[in-house]
Amino acid sequence: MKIEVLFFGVLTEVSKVDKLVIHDVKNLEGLMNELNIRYPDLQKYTFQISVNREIIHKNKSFKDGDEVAFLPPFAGG
Amino acid sequence: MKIEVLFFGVLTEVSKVDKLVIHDVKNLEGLMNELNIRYPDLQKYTFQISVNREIIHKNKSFKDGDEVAFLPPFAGG
Amino acid sequence: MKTIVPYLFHGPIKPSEIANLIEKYSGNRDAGAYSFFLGQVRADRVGGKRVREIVYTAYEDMVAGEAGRIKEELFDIYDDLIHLEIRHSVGSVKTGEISLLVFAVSRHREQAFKACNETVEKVKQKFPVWKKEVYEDETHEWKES
Amino acid sequence: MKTIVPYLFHGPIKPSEIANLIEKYSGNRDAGAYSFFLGQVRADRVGGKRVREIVYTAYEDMVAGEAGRIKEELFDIYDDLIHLEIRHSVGSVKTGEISLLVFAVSRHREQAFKACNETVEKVKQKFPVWKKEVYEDETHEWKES
Repeated sequence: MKIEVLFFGVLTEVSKVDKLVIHDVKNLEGLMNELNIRYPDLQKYTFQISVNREIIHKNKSFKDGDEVAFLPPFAGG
Repeated sequence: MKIEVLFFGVLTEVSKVDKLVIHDVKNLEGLMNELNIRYPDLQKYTFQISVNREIIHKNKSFKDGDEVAFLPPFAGG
Repeated sequence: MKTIVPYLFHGPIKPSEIANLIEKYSGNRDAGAYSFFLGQVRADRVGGKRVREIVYTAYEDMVAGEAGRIKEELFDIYDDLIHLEIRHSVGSVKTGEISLLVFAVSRHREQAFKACNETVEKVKQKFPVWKKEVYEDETHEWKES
Repeated sequence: MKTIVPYLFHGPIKPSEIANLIEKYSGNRDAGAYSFFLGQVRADRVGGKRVREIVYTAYEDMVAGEAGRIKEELFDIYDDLIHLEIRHSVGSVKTGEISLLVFAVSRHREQAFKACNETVEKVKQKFPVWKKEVYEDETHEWKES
């Protein structure tokens, strides 16, 4: 099982990439553990998380091919 | 002494003219008496009156060269 | 387009003039927000008759005074306002053509919106302008706002 | 101007496109009111540095969904609404250039105003778009709305 992880805005300066493919994480909690190891600075930022373009507010199990995105506060206009 | 009288909107269909010069009326009351004789239909309409482009709400004495206008409800836009 | 007083123009307002206005004011790099309102003549049906055009007349000298007062009032209230433009047609404007343009420019969006909105309301209340709706059968009717 | 999703466009929004929009919708003779909002990049000073441009990025697939939802909501509320257009820039937009256009058409003015105003607020809240302010000295900062 693999998921796609997307970073936007200022978070791309933390991750140094726009997109990441991650294998074998079961849920959001697992993904956060993994990312906090890779990018300890991530915790300094404010962001929301979407799964398949819907913002989620609690832990969530992933299925193969899910698209998870890290969204800093929106700044359109 | 003479004053200019202007008609606008639907009132031009009552007066049949846009502009009228009237001599020797002292004040608004005198003018209204004069116009009600000339145009008896005038009383059927709603309008405001301006003197020198300021709307007035009560009787007013005229001075030579005053511009008196009869203004149906505004309908801009 | 012939100017009568700075706020009144003969015939319909053209879309290209609107683009010109934006180009003109976008030179101002402090401007952050533009709010536009355009009023267009609708092909309404009135008692089975269809509107063909509206013929506007105005008390031109009085319009200038009222427009000046509206602008003064709004620049007093909205300190963020950079520019306020009011253009109204006189003469014939056909259905599908524009007869009123209000354009407000400010640094931030809130005041551009409010100034534009309030100006449109004030123009409708205070501009000594009259409209004669002309129908396809050549009859007409004087309308209130 | 390349379309990415129907709501996102590369680079600044041109004044001529605004005139095109008006010409396109004035074909609709039921339309009586147009309300436009345009957002422009200001040459703000931030701590002694002057803004040169804003570089916008967007979560493109998500924008399409959010824009669709905004339109659905507003057409539900405003039954007089005829058309609602939302255009946002992605990529570089320099000071004095336009990055956001909202355009509402309705029969009467009240709903055009309200729909335009509310759409601008919703775009700012809901569009997954980010802006990087780039200063004249080449440094940059990510801004919140």
